[in-house]
Amino acid sequence: MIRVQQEDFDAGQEIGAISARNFEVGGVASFIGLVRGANEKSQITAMTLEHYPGMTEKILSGLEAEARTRWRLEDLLIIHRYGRMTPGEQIVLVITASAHREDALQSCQFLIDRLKIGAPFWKKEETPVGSHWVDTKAEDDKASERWQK
Amino acid sequence: MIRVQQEDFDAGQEIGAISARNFEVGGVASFIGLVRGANEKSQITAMTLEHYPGMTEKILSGLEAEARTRWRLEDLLIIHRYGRMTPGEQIVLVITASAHREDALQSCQFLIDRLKIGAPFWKKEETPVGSHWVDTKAEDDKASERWQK
Amino acid sequence: MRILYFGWVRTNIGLGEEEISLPPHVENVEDLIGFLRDQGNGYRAAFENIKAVRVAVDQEMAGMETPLSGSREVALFPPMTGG
Amino acid sequence: MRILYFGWVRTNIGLGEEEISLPPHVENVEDLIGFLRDQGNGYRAAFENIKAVRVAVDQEMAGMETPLSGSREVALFPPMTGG
Repeated sequence: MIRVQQEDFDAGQEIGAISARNFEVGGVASFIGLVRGANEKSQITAMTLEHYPGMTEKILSGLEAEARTRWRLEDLLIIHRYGRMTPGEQIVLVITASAHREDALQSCQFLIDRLKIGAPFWKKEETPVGSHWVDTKAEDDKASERWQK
Repeated sequence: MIRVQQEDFDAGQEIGAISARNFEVGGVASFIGLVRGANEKSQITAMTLEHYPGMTEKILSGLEAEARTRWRLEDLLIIHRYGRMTPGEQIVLVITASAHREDALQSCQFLIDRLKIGAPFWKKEETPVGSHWVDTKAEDDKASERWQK
Repeated sequence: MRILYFGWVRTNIGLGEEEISLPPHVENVEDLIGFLRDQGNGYRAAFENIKAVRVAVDQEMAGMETPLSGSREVALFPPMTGG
Repeated sequence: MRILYFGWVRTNIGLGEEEISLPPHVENVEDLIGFLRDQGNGYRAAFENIKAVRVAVDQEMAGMETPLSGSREVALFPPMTGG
């Protein structure tokens, strides 16, 4: 399941719900991405995530379908927020559940790697000296490329 | 931090606490291992985890130290239960938090892979036709070996 | 045709969306960007470095050669930074 | 010396822990297993296939050659299945 929303989410509750639901599940992997209070260069006072309504849902659904094809998954949840957030706030949640831990762990990493450069979100950081759009990182391109079949 | 205990844990609360605590954290990875209701061969009615008190804590602390050396981590929690559990119950929780998602994801996988064959726990499964000690899986050996430096 | 802008493409141009009647010579994405670039300073700045611009045609990722005939919506934006 | 058993080593032998005064010829882990194997049927079953048995001396993983002098605690068990 995928959800694109402005509101915050309760990661613990979502993870708990998935692991409680199904006796076939042997492992639940999850990843939460958060707004940091600083990057390598400066302090961050806030971050705004812009997205492309419609295409975002399409891309996330496509990622869900690809993960379910490549790994044996019992459950999968992606929640991605948009809007303005301050440090410590949650941006994204990925949960994967499988009978086998390797499938859960691999698919979780796949989804977050792909989200980083393949889902139509754009981050703008606010710092004490002004705001700027975040650049793609070369390491994010590489992380996504390793999942190329 | 490590905890070895008989009681269940609230995975959601632990994950939430770690992601809320520290503005340096950009990513929180977690893995929950659960008792499945069946394996490839038969139905499972319960599982008992025996462990080696004292050595267990030593090994888990050693794994924590190794993970903190190999990756840049802001926080790390391992909870491993022992005793008798029924399908759907949680066995183990690993949480890693880092400024960088790759460090969180890699160290989480490292810890769970190593725990599988390197921490002094032994699983006994109860099935409708009797109980038996669980064998190590060849795939678990391989998963742990890939972390050899 | 509906044209959408995101990220610094949007902030350069100063709007997120507009409806444009394309002249007949605009057949593909590259033609469209060439056409837009002549619409003012903001547009020129947004499309100064075409290599840094990504395109989706009807919400599917597209290239410079992608034809526009029959399409309803084109989005122009920087590389994505989700997650 | 305190000897601990876990997993099917424990269920074969029928106890989890015992205090044993080792005879002088028992110098390392291999000697100890040889000695224990003669203590009855359960012990013989537990140590029938030594390759399947893992050993910790004073809570550190050890091998067949590991000397026992000065050690307080030896644990014998099957390969671990945690996680």
